[in-house]
Amino acid sequence: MSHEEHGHEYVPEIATARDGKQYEVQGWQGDFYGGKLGFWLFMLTEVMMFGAMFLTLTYYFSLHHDDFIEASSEFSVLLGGTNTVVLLISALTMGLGLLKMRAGDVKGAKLMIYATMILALVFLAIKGVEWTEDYHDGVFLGLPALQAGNPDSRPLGEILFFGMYFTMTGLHGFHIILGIGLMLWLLKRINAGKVTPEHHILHFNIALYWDLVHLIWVFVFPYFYMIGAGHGH
Amino acid sequence: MLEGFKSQAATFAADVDQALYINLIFSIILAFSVIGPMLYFAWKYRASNVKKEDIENVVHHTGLEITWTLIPTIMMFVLFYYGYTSMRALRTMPDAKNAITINVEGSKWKWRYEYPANANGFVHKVGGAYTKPTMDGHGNVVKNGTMGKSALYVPVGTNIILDMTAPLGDVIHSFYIPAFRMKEDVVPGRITKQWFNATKVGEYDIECAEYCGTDHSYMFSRLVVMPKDKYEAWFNSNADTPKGNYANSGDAVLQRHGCKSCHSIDTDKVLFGPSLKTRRLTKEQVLDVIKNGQNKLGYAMGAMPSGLATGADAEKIAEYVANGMTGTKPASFATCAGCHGEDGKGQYGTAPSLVTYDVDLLRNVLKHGKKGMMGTMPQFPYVTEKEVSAIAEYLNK
Amino acid sequence: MSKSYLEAGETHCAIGHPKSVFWQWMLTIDHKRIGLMYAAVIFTFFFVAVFVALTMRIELFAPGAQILDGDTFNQAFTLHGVIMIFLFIIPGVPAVFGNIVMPLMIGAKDVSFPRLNWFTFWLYIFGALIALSSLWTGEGFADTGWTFYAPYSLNTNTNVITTLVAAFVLGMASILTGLNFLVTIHRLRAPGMDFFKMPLFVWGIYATAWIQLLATPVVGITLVLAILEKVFGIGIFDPSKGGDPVLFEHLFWIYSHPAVYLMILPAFGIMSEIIPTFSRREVFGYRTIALSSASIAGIGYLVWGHHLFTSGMSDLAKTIFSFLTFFVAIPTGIKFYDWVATMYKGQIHMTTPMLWALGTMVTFVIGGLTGVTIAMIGADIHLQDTYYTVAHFHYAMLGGVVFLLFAGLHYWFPLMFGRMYNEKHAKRAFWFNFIGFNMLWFPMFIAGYLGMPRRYFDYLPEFQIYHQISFFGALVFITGLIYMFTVLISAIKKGEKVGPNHWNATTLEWHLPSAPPPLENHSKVPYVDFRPYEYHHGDPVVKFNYETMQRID
Amino acid sequence: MDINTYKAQKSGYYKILGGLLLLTAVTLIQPYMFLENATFGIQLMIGAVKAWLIVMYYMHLKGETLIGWTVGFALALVIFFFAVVMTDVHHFQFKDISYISEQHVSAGEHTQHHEE
Ligand code: HEA
Ligand code: HEA
Ligand code: HEC
Ligand code: CUA
Ligand SMILES: [Cu+2]
Repeated sequence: MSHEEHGHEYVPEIATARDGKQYEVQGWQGDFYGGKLGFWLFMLTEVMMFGAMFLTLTYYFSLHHDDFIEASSEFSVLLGGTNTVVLLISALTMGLGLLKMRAGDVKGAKLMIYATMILALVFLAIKGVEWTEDYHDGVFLGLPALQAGNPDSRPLGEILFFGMYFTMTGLHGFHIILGIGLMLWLLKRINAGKVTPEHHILHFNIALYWDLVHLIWVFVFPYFYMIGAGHGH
Repeated sequence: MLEGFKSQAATFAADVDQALYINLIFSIILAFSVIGPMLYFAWKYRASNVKKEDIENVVHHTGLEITWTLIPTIMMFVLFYYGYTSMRALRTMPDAKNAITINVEGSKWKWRYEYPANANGFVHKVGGAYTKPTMDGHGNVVKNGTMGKSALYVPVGTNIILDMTAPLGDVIHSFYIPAFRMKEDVVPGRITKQWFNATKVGEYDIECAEYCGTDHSYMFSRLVVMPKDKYEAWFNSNADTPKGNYANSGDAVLQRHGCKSCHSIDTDKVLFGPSLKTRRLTKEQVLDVIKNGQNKLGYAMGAMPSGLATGADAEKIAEYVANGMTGTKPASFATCAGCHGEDGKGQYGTAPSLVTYDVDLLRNVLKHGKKGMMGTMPQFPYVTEKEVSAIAEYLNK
Repeated sequence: MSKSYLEAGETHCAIGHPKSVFWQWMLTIDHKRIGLMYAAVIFTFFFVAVFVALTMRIELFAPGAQILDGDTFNQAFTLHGVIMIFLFIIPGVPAVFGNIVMPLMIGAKDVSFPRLNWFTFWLYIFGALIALSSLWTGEGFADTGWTFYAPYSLNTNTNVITTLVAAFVLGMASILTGLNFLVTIHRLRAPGMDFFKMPLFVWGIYATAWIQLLATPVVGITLVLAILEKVFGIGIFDPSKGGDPVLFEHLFWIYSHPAVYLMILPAFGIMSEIIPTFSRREVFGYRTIALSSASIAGIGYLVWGHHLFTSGMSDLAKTIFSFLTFFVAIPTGIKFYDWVATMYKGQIHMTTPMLWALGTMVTFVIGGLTGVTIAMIGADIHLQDTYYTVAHFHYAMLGGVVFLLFAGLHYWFPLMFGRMYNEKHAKRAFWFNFIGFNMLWFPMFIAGYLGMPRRYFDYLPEFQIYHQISFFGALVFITGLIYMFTVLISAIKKGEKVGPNHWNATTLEWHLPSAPPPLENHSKVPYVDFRPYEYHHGDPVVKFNYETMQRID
Repeated sequence: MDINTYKAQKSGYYKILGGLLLLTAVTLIQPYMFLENATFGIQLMIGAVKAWLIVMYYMHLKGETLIGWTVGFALALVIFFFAVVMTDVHHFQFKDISYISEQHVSAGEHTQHHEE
């Protein structure tokens, strides 16, 4: 698609005040701050969404306190902790990538994006191991242990806990997968010369997105893995 | 007007009406403070009446602006005050010692009441479903419905506390007595409370005000306020209720528990649940059970194993069973006969009848509920043994 | 003279630039065309829901079942509510006029993210299709009411999941619209136009966009949790599994209360445009109107609990919520008094849009004041879930939002199409609508006060008279609606041609080089150093040379 | 961006990483080492500090007035929702007395009750 054909190109416009003073008109193309603001607003919607889920979780925690502690103590702090560190480092690589892009080092930036993607995959792999284990232990959405009213079922509070666990980590995992997709797209745009040190809003926003994904984990992790740590098991 | 609405028959009804009355006056004043000047200006400054030079750009008038912020604000506080005090009147529970506490249960689509034990240790339980009027094809009522078979009996001038709930597995309802201006939701697994003190002997309607499905519109009941001595006499007798005194006939029992709101008894029509006219299983149901087994009814045998018959055999059995065991019995039925008996009528306690509703089957279904191809049948754990047999007998008539 | 945005080829497309006119519309990213497409789709849905409403009114004509049985009636009011709320009124004003006029009013060439705008439109269509698909698949349309209360929605066999998914997708579309408008308003205002030089409609859209952005995700995730609950049975809202149905009510109303202000604020914006224009003078109390929009949006977040007065919530919470609810009425009142004061010493031209606006003043005041009645806790304990509430919200939504939407339609019609409708007929249609509407809904206040619960398909004979008056009101109203749309639709092709500023208005959308406007709006972006409604002796103060957008006054 | 700012920012990133790793370590050992009875509160407090670091430095919120206000507003709303809904939970009474229908008994029923 070429922009020139149908006048899509941004032609800087000037408005003139009555006394002849000139002011630059902001167009929608190439509006870096606009792109950034838009993306922050999008992130606020995520905050509200996870906020509501944490609210639900806290509500049930206060209703089924002991069941929650009990269920939480079954998780492996080791695997969860590793994942926390993996995400932490990936946030760093992502940030460094952006710094490099802004400093003009496109190649270095790409390298950092690759590194981030690998860390994201590691995260998913560990998550996968955990979920598989859960599945083999019979604790998984749809399995009898997580359905009330049959001989194998867990106490109601634990069902809620695990239900929320799979919902929230599932949603978080979905964001990670989405993030990998976004990074692939970003690489494609960099290779096509559409994202450059001068015009890097896409890179900037994806970096923000990645920090958000990390941010969510910062709360998901202690809520599910740590509240029951140190209680038996 | 709704039965008893006008009489403001509870202590706090007047408070609520007073709040509404003050609100009405304020609303009229406020509405006219907007609409009045609007109409006046629209007429006074109509285009044909105003020369361009006379137009004035008044954009600010501190005094006026403060007035129309402050006066409504004060009025708001007044309204809040009355809303609040009438709420306090409605919601401040009297001391349980000076009150009669009655348990209320709302379930699809009936109200049931349970009284404390009387002097003889007898516990009154009243309640059941409302019957719809029967109508001919043109919507004319042929036979009136009944309401009040399920009635809440209370003495006049006494504090009554209602402890309300709904069975787990049911949905939210709302217990509403318009004549008393009171309502509160009835939430499964929770207890919510209301109280009232009726000031006038009489009968008042009770409605369900929270949407609860098919027969939400028919979840009526009746409040009967009696003179104290009459109430005492009723309460201390062991007879059932003056109005809701059900015969223990199967029909009445079905009526009382609201079975008919889901099941049709005299036609084959599938309403919410399957028809209970005998010939109880459809071919699809039988096939499903043969294929997947079933363990929902709590028989001593435990689960019925799956895959006992397959393919054409299964088809034939299904056909045979669904036809109520008529026609030629397929040879493969032998597999079934071991548990369900040669005639398919089941063996007491072991496996259910495939043709009729025997006591055993009913008891199991009512106790455990049933989740099947069509949906979930709720439990009715409080149905007594006597009632179960009555139903079975009735269904097999 | 430049070409109008309606002409073939005069558009930007999301992908490439197809030759076919049809694809030019499907792929268009021009905010005006997208707005028009929204209008077409939204009004189609409006008529579907209206038709469903009519069947409900027929059913309610007399006690007993007339044409619907209980279950069908339950599906009918759910369908009516879901379409009216999620498909019609929530996108309503923002999607149609927010898109068409808001960028024109601030002198922008388009919204900040035109491609996102295009995507949002199709996301909306996608959500609408999912909603409609549930009519024919599975066990039939949901029968939960538009509120989806648990545990009913979890237990019923009807197609609730599809409806929830649809509501979720439509919510996403709404969020993205809000986001787009927020950035547009922050970034693309013409130079010189600070926040207090924006037209009041833009303020309305701005406040609404914040609600769309911050409240919608809450209901979105609630619906997702309900879906997961239905699929996996993990018990999040199911009391028989340790969950809590009242939590659902909280989360639902945390969104759905602010949603009612999401509907009304841009509609109030339309009112604030029409009143000064046809009073030919500056608006009274510009700042208070602007700030009251913001404060209604803000306070609106804090009052959801007034829908839970009888849910078993604690008395303390009831008291707090009731108290806070009253504070919404005050800024709303300020707006109304400002509008009335704007008419003082003006020169009032009783055109069709003005007639609609003044009619709405009457109906919305009734809707709002009855809202105040049910904000009083004691009164609401009696009136909750009765027809009083139903009448309240129809007065607020139909007599407020929809009437103002119609007002806007009549106001911006010459702008959108460059033609005028027949005012004599349009005014007559207004009277049919206005009288029919009041006859339809006023009796319901009385029925509700006397104890007629809502969502009843059959009722006690005592209420028959009210339902019958209401039915005849509905018939008058139908006549009015059909009349109105006939007048407008025939004017699109046959109306008399008019110039760019048919109403002698002051705001920027009326200073375009042509009517209908060209593709990229103003030929040049003006420098804005004037207030939006500057009139002097009944004439706009600010005049432009439409070629250079230089002021010539 | 010139090379000096680049370097400065880079070392800033590493510093924050260090801080975050340290906090993570505290998170991991806390339940076994100290204040075992207040695990939940402590964990969330650490989470909040980490979140603050990430938002301020990795996401460069520092110095953003407009965006900062919007974020603050959203958070304030979430907190209000929490405050109201959470205070409402403990108000409810659960069914514990004999009712007309007997209780539906299913696995784990006890969790319904131990709160009373
Ligand atoms: C456009 C939609 C809209 C609008 C704007 C409003 C506006 C208001 N609403 Fe309404 N409402 C709904 C749509 C709307 N509502 C819907 C859809 C429902 C039901 C949902 C369902 O259950 O299905 C509902 C239900 C509803 C309830 C719950 C009823 C119940 O279920 O029991 C309550 C209770 O407080 C309420 C209150 C209010 C108040 C106080 C306002 C205020 O904002 C009104 C403010 C306006 C005025 C007061 C009038 C003008 C002002 C003056 C003339 C100034 C002077 C006056 C004073 C200072 C009083 N509304
Ligand atoms: C924007 C919102 C909106 C609007 C505009 C309306 C408009 C109308 N509604 Fe509304 N209504 C709701 C939103 C809305 N409604 C909601 C949210 C509910 C709650 C749902 C729930 O409980 O879950 C509700 C519930 C509701 C009920 C209560 C159901 C109950 O509780 O039992 C009723 C009952 O009469 C009703 C009727 C009407 C009527 C008669 C109109 C009328 O004003 C419409 C009038 C128009 C006509 C009658 C015209 C018919 C025209 C044609 C057929 C035209 C033919 C077409 C062409 C020529 C193109 N509605
Ligand atoms: C809420 C609706 C509802 C009510 C009320 C209800 N049922 Fe049912 N019932 C059902 C449904 C649905 C099924 C079908 C379950 C299935 O698909 O197997 C069913 C199944 C049954 C069955 C088993 C039918 C069979 O062929 O296996 C019996 C027996 C029965 N109900 C009796 C009763 C009696 C007696 C009552 C009243 C005390 C009653 N039901 C009340 C919904 C209901
Ligand atoms: Cu029970 Cu409505
Ligand atoms: Cu509300």
